Amino acid sequence: MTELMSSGLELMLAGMAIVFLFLAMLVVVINATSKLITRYLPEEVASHNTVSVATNAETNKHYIAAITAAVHQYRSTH
Amino acid sequence: MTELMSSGLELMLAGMAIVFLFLAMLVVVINATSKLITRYLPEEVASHNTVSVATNAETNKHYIAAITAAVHQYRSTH
Amino acid sequence: MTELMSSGLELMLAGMAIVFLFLAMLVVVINATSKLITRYLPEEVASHNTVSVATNAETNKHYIAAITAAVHQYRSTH
Amino acid sequence: MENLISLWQSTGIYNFTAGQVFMMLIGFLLLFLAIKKGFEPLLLLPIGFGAILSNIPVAGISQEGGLLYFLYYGIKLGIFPLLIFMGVGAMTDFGPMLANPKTLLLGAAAQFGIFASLLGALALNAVPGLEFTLRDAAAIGIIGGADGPTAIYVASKLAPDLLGAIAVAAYSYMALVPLIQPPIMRALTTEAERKIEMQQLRHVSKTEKILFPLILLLLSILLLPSSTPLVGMFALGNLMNSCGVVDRLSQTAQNELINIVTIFLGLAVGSKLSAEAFLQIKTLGILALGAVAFAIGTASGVIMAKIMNRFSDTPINPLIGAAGVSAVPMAARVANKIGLESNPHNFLLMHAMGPNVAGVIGSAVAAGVLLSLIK
Amino acid sequence: MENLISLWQSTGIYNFTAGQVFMMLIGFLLLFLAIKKGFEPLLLLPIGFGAILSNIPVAGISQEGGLLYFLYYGIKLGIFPLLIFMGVGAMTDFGPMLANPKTLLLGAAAQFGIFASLLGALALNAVPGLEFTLRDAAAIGIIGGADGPTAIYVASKLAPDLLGAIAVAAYSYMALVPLIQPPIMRALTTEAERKIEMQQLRHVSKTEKILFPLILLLLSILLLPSSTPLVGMFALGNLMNSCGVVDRLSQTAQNELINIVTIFLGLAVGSKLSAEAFLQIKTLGILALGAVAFAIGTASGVIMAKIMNRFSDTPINPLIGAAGVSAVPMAARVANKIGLESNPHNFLLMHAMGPNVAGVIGSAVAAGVLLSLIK
Amino acid sequence: MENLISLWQSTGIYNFTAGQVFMMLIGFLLLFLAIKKGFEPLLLLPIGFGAILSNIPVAGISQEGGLLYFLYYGIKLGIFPLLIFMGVGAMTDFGPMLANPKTLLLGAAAQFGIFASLLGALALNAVPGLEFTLRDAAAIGIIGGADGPTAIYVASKLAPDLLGAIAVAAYSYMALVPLIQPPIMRALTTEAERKIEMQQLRHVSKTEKILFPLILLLLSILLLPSSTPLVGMFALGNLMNSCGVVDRLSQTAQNELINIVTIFLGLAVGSKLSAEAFLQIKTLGILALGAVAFAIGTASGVIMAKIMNRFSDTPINPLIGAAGVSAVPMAARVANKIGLESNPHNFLLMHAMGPNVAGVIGSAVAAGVLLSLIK
Ligand code: NA
Ligand code: NA
Ligand code: NA
Repeated sequence: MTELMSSGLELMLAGMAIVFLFLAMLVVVINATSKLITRYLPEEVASHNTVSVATNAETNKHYIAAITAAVHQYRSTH
Repeated sequence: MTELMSSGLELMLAGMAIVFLFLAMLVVVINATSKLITRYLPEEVASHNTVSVATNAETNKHYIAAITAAVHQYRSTH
Repeated sequence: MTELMSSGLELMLAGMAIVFLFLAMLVVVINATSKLITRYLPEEVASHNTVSVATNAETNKHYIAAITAAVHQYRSTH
Repeated sequence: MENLISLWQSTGIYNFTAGQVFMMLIGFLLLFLAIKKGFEPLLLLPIGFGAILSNIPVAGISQEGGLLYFLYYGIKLGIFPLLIFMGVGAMTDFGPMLANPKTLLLGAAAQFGIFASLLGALALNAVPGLEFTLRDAAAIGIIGGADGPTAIYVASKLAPDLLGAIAVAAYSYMALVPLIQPPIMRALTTEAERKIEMQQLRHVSKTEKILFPLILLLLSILLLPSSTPLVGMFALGNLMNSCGVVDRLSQTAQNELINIVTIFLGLAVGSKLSAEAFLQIKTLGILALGAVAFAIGTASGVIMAKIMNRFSDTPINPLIGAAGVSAVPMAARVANKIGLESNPHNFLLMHAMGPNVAGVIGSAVAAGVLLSLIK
Repeated sequence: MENLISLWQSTGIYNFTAGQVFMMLIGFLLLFLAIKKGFEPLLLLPIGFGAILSNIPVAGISQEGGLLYFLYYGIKLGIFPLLIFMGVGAMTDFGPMLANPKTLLLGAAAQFGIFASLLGALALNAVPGLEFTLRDAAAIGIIGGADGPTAIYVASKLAPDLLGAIAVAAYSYMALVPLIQPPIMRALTTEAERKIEMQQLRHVSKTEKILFPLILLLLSILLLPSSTPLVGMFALGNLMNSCGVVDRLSQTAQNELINIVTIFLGLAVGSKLSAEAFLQIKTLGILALGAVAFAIGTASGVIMAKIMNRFSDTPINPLIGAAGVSAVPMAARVANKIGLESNPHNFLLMHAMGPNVAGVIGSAVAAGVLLSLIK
Repeated sequence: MENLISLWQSTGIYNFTAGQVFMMLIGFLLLFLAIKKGFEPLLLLPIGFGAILSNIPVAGISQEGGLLYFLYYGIKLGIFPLLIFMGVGAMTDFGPMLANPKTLLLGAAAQFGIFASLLGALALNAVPGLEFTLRDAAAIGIIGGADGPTAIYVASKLAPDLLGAIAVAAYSYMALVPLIQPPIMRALTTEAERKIEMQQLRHVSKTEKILFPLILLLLSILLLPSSTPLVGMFALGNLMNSCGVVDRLSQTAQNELINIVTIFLGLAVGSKLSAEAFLQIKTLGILALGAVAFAIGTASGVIMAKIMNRFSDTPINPLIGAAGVSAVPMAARVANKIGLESNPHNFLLMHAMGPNVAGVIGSAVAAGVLLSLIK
């Protein structure tokens, strides 16, 4: 019984310690990541993304144009 | 064989009796419920509902206002 | 080892043969089906379809009219 | 060369049995009926396809290790029919029935088809070569319930060997309701009766609609617990829909979940359409008895409606009695259509929906009786 | 006659035990709370219905061969809670938390409710007739996590016998958050504190949102692998949503899939509400400890926020500490509401969402500790 | 203290093996390719995540009792790939292929990649340390089918140990089609050939589209029953879509159902990316052979198209031969793109869709051959 309580208390101490440790480390890592991102891939990331998206969009536009044209051609004759 | 038929007949009688009994009881209970509802929680129910809904709606309106404002505030600065 | 290679080679020959045979037969059957369809159920199919669809559509229109009317009647009084 | 011979010996052509060919034709016939004739396509298409797949020689798709073998567990364990019943419950509106509860009795009367064909199955034992046990007879009778998941649930419990034929018969006759019912309805009613206009239905409050599935469940718990798996899942679906607070669950139950289960259930039923199980005189008996069940159910419903019309203070058009067999919503539409023929301004649809959904309850109750009394 | 007697002996009325009647009433009570009071209806409705179904005599719906028996495997094997957690992950926006990461500590503090009630459960062993093992106590404590799937996952691993009571307590108290939390929040804060306005949250980039679930997963892999089933599925759902390239999977995870699993999970949890398992003094202890857990968790969160406010360079309104218990998004809304009472222009909702979702992570971590340390 | 030590001993850091770390890096690499590079994200994201989860020490997520262990049954029993194939069938439009059936032969030719790499795998046995059985070789060869579910289905039957590597190779190379194919296509064709304009496709009636899946199924039943699980489910999906009477089933098959199964299948495939299974020289062999298979398949398709162009009365642009590998619709888009480079008014997309979907049939047939001839 008292043994049970003492292992419960141990569990509480270990548990809360780990929960705090874990979330505190998360705070540190998030802050670090956020700084790294804003420093090394700040708007670069955004612009890089935008560029690649744009490229994709363009490529897609080509595809879509091609598809539309092909479908149109295909359907218009039937 | 005849035994089989007789148990089949018994099954038919018991079966139809129960089906009728069951659905007839359902008729009675539905009618009773419907009367109870219209007597004891007639428009009261409706109005009670309406009120609680209204309260909810109001609360929700508050929440929505809060959320909208918060989101707006949050976004407008970024 | 060489036995393995030879059974691999056999597998390749049998496999490619069957794949070609299968798809070639599919070509033949598709062509035949397409000809049969255009010959025996050409626009007939289409028109037959159209008719049956039309009948269905009409029937459905009747149903829909009936349902609409019934629902309307049912609701208008409450 | 050896390879080629072994390949030839593994072709379908080499391995076909006559029975498999025949059953595959049945499968294609079901596909034809589903696609070209519009017969209950949501179920007959997967069932027909399952029949084809399970009769392919060598492939073993419905044998241990095959897809249909695994899917069949969903029926064997009773899971699929109950999930479908939950979805059907979520789709069902009990409003018209609650507005005119005495139409529940029409749903009761129409279940006579179940017990009459049960008796008929036992009588067919007189025919040499036919041998139906009481369990078989009960499973066959339930075709008369005109309700797919109920029939499959009962058959999977009482006579799994007959499941394929029973399911096919049930869904086929449900699709044939517009052909089977009208002559019987016309024969049993006079023109004057068919012209009867019914009083407008009263308003049903949301509270009544929320309470009904609970009342239904409670009654079946008290009186007939063996019906509660079916009635319970049906009531759950209906409550999820009517209560209005779990709409996302209700939507999923009546759309994606029921669709997924329908595909699986259809394929699994089809896997029971094997030559050994299906190509027996029994199957002809089942098909004949199924038709009888539908006819008798229809007649009982109409006659009950005529009796009620005599004693009721408000007029009852006997045509709506035919809707008591269930086959929702087809039977109600048929009643409406026949009514319009006699009186173009008489819309019976809403009135027929009452006995129609009552028929679903009636067959679930009848199923409970059969499952409880037959050991 | 025999038939009638055997039928009577198969009615529910004949076979009811007092315990079953009582549990069925509990089931109806849960339905009432879900439908009329709007208490977590998505889960309490299926749980309540499952409780009714599983206490029907004769039918055996939760015994071997019954539907709920099969559905329970989804919990027993840990599949359902993890799939729900994936869906919840897909629905969660970590933006507000990432904008103000120190609020994570509030989510940590609020987990004190878990361990306090664990200790409380052990202390209750002093009460004669109550006997909680360490496993039981841990499963009870997790109620304080205020997170349904986590509680069910932990309880299914550590104390499956208590699962029903624990799940009911967890979801009931989550629904009661607007009643439980405000008095505690008011008691522990001054009017001035409640008026504190917080700085606007900074913009969070898409890259941060994509990386966060991966960082979270990585940390739990390195430090606490026993938490990775929960954290992993949560992170998967969140990544599917934030990455933007698998939207169809993310949509299905947070809609149809989670809906289907919710129905099944609810019914399966309800199947654990049997008279033998539930009608024990233990259950009263569980309900009491659950309330204690929520209260202590709330208090810890608020106190932590007060401490942080003292040492932080940017102001922190202590009310948002209460949101650290999770109970997303209810607890955050409560914080917002109490804040508005003191300062009608102070919208704390977004600020409270940070600790709110941090609380989910906190309880998953606490669950990992319990699963790892208790053998 | 003891607790802390036992906790430390339960951390991931304490328990990691080098292999697990490496495989986790592979998992993160797959996530990177899926999210940042857009490589088949619908599958590589769940596969990568599954790889991470299954290599977490202590947690045992892919061991008995873990989530991925249970999900893997869906692959082991062959259920998931077949359900995905049904969904793919429902999404496939055979119109362009039916309009120009001779393009089916291009889909046949491109399967040469499968058998060439099978032979290559056997030849690699000469390399010391590499040992591929005939079953292994066949499972590796099927990567050349450029069709995910087919590859997973065959690998799960013939060489489950190689499943992870094979699936990763298949999906990676499918994503790399725009890089792998163009140089081969350019090398094997002249500028004049690439400029060839093709005749407009004829109209395909609805009846033809409905009949095609049935014809396809019938042929595979007659000739190659071992291919019918794959072909059958594909035909079922296609029929559900083309027949127009079961739209709700077709929609669910190609949306929610395939999405759910895709998540599960991806995670389960990932669970086969364990260090023991993946970190072998074999894997390098598999990756190399996969690339070879894609290259040879592409070349065979192009060469076949050149031959056909010589003998056909209507012109055939050899570029569309490359689409015969399947990898729908990527390969068809590549053909279209390369064609546009030579002739900006030459839209080959629709013409390339014919061999593209024919390639799916071709690999299913090839899979049937392998499954039937290899014991
Ligand atoms: Na019925
Ligand atoms: Na929490
Ligand atoms: Na292919």
